[in-house]
Amino acid sequence: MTARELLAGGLRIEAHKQRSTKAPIRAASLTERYVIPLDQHSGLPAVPLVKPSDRVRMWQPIAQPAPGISAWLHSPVSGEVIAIEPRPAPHRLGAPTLSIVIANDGRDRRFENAAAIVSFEQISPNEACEHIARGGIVGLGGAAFPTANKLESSLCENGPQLLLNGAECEPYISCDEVLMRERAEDIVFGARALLHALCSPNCTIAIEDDVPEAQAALRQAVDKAADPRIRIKVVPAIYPAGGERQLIATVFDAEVPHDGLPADIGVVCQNVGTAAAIARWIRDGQPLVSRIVTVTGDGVSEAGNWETRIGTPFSSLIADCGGYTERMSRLIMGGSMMGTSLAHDDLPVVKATNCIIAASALDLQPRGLEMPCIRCGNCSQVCPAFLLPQQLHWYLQPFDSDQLARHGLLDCIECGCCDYVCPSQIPLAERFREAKPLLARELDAHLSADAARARFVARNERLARLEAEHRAKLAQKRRPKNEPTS
Amino acid sequence: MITALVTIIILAALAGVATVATAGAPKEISLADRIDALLPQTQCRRCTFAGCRPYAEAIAQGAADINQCPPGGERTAKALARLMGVPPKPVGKEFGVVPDSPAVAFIEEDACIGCTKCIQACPVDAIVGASRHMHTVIAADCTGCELCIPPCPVDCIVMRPAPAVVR
Amino acid sequence: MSALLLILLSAVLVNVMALTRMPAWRPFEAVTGTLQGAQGLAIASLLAIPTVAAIAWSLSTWLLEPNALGYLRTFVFVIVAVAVVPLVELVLRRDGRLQPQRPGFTLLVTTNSAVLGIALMVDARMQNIVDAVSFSIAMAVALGFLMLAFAALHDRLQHADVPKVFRDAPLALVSAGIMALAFMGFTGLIQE
Amino acid sequence: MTFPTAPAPHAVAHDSVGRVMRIVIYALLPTVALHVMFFGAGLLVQIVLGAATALISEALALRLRHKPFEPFLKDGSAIVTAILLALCLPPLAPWWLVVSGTAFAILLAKHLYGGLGANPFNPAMVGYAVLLVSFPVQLLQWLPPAGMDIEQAKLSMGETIQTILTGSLPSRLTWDAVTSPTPLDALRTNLKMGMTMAEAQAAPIFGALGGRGWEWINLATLAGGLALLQLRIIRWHIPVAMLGAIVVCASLMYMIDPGTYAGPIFHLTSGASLLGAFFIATDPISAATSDRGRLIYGAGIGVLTYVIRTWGGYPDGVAFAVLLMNLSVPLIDRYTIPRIYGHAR
Repeated sequence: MTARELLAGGLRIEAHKQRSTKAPIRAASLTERYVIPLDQHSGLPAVPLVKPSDRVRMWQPIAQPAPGISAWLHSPVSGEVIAIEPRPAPHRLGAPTLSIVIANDGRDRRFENAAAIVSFEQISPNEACEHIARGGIVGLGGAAFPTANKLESSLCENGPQLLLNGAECEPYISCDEVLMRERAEDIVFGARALLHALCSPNCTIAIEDDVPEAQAALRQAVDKAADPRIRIKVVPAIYPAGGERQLIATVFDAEVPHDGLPADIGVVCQNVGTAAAIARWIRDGQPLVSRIVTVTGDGVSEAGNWETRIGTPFSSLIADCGGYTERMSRLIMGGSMMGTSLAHDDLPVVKATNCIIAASALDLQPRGLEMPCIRCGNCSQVCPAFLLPQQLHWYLQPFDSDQLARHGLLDCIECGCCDYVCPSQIPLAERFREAKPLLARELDAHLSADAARARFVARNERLARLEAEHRAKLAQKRRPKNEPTS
Repeated sequence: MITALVTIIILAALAGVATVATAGAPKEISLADRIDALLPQTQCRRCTFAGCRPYAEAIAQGAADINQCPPGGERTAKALARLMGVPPKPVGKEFGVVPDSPAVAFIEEDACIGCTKCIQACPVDAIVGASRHMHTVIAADCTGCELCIPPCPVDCIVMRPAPAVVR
Repeated sequence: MSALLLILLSAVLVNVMALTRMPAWRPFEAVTGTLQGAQGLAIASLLAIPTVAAIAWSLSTWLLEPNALGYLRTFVFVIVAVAVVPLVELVLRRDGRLQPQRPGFTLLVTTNSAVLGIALMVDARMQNIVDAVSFSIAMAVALGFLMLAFAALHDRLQHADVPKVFRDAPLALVSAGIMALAFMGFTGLIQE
Repeated sequence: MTFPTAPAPHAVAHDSVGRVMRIVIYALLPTVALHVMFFGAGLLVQIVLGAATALISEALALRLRHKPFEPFLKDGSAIVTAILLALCLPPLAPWWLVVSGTAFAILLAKHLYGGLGANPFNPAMVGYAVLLVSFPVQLLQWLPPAGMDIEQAKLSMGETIQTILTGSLPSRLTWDAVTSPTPLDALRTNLKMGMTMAEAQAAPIFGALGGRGWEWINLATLAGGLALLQLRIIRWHIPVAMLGAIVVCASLMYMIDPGTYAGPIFHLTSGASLLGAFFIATDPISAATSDRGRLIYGAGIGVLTYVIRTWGGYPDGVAFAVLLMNLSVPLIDRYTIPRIYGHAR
């Protein structure tokens, strides 16, 4: 481990992954209805291609990307579109968002997509990007950023270095670990497709040092592919080592500029799950209609990883896990550090659903009473962005935008490490999450005030000039009348 | 005695020279400038002055109070109080209500008759359009001053929430 | 000598207090209440105090004393200060960041008894020009540092949950008291 | 079925201000124990008086400021202040010293500034400095260490309490017979009388490292401090910087003139060097907050401590040095903001 890695901030926290990784990946049972939110990826919502009462087949495109950043959506089952209406969605914290609702006919009749299966070496990199877009592929690490958009924005002259993120640092989540164990070949296939699409010289697969089985499986797959461009890099299992910017710092010893993208330093980062999904699309013609979801926590009888079709209700997955235990207290989508807490389970699995934690009081002990900050600095020791959360917290009350900007509030990645170690039990991440838009708005208000002042001054000057010209003209018009008399 | 007088006169002359020599130096940033920098530049005239700059000059001269700016709200009033060294106070009700969230003007284009009255009213040139052609508000440039609303003969201008900050 | 140092340090403290914290000075808060303002003032003092002290010492030693005009000392020093301060301002204005931001800056530096007080002390205590200059530079550095430290402390306390009646001036006086206490540690530091 | 919701992160480590303060108190126990061994039970009485005063003052301040009692009385920070102050006072100091000092520390240095977490000055050191400046005579009346074949008047527990509460010794004893200067004080006095360093350190109160008894107490403090480091209650920057600065200053002067200046080991093991480095300067509330800032802050305390000790009018300078650097903390913090990820180096 280099000194750099040691200094990178972050936490070693209990991973809670053993329970869900005991069993292999199982297929989640099918249900009657699938709800596909149109805005389940970053960017703009997709535009539906179907209307209610249309018959759809499995893997058929049902929505196309809006112009700009957006993604295709496909039907996970065959059946009938019964509604296109707002439905509660987990990525909107349970608020309704426009969704396509499909009734499953249980027959899984496939949509014949002749163009689906291609040999990626035969097509140009640009065509490969477009092809990946048509598979509805989005980042499966949690942010669900459309992969094709990311690839397009990352293209550079010599091709960016590809980084496949298998560092699943958040507690409880194990979907990538089991994926690497069981489907390492898919990942390597996807990696080669991505290398081709990006004209990339090499690919680094980052994997944490606490998952030996996954490492072994991945090594075997890489050796089998015998592709010299692909290498494996073991990174320390530190939360949040799997954050995109943190992983790049660990692997390449380079930092992404605070106002830039990884592409600015010639790196493009993709989740291993995304690579596997690309493999399934290119090799098997299966678009992104299912993903592996970890269901775990003390609140379910049996934990595990489930190959789940997008749109499956949480409640159905919970039933597959044997239902809730009586200790069940809270439902979380994502990990325990950055996941979102949900009020009920009548929500569909979306492309970003990597984990469902049915948590009992044992998993999540209630926070203690909040005390004043004692400036102990534990938070600044663990902050992966090298911020001083204790100072940011000090300058939040009352809100001091100058100091907050100086101390880099907008660089906070909301990972929650500071919360985790705070002896005063201050909900720092939440405070920062709330304050960031305020600060951004205020900085923006300064800029627009300056612009408004400039336009106001310009307008006044123009009006004054017009007035002066008008007067001059009037004076000229009068002069002929006056001249004879003088 | 005479030496003393001469000394003083020489010194006084030196001081005078120094003062005169430095008189041509650039002026300090004026108080009005500093006040103006704190104002939101909405140019809405709710403070009863013809824009933010005139209001700033009025405060600098003591002709206006610090609590006359509804768009700036409590924050601006506080900042002004701090700058002027007076106790802070809430924005006066007579100057209007402090808005909860920023708003921009929007022209309902079906109704617009292209009279250009709103263009003339806009203090920051945020409305574009030609005579007898439909007008449009540039949302990014609109300060939400509402000065364009009264002149409109067909009442086609409404205030809408400002678009979110894109970063 | 130790007594002198104590006097000097307490003089510095009293000066800083009077300058930055008394309610009467609230209109000047833009100058001293923020660190940026304090920076300008600290640098102004750093330039003005040694200059004034050196000129004052020279005038006193070589002009006033030989002519038995010691009684004019204070008066002459005031004039020197009045003459030097605009020059200092001129130098400061070259750098936009340090530009004095409020009217009254000139007045503030001129009437700042630190300038005059240090000049008088230098004149009374120092035997040669090197001593005089180095002593006044040390005093100016201490004064400048204290101004900065107090401005930063003031900024920090803005965010503390200070009981209402103690906000600003009363608390500043308490801080000044504690600082005077800390400076007592230097008692006897220089023995003659 | 609905579940309660909460913002992320959903699980945090179990820690509290109370736990941190409790560990600090435990880490002080070896120091207190050895102190009692060498100087009698006076310290225990002082701690009890101080802790009671601290809690009463804290409660009073909380009441006046309309804050809840329970969390702040239980957090232990007032007790830590009281123990640190009591450790600085002579074991037989009259009760009103510790009571007024602690009350001053809690009410003025802590609660006027906004209570826990907001005080820019270390409360214990404010209390101590006030006492030292106001009552220098009483604060220099230390006792000789026990069990070191130095003549010593034994006081029973009852007599100790009586002395502290009444301010006068049992009639069989006089102050001159009971008290003895601290090693730092003795060294200063001896040197002033024109003795060389060797002569000055020949007195029976000087031991192998520093003062007799004191060297053991300081080693216990070191052990407690190392335990705090190990438990990550404090970090290395301030102690290392402060002790490093003392060692550098002391070595430098010792090399220049070993006849006039005491060596680095003596400086480390005498006075409040170690207590200051591990327990006082590391008070995070009044210390600088970034790593670089803490190095500057610690080094500043070290240098000032040495300067005041060696050339100043008071035998030890830790309290003054800490207060002087406390004043500089906001400024240090301002200029030592670490580089943020993704910003230019």
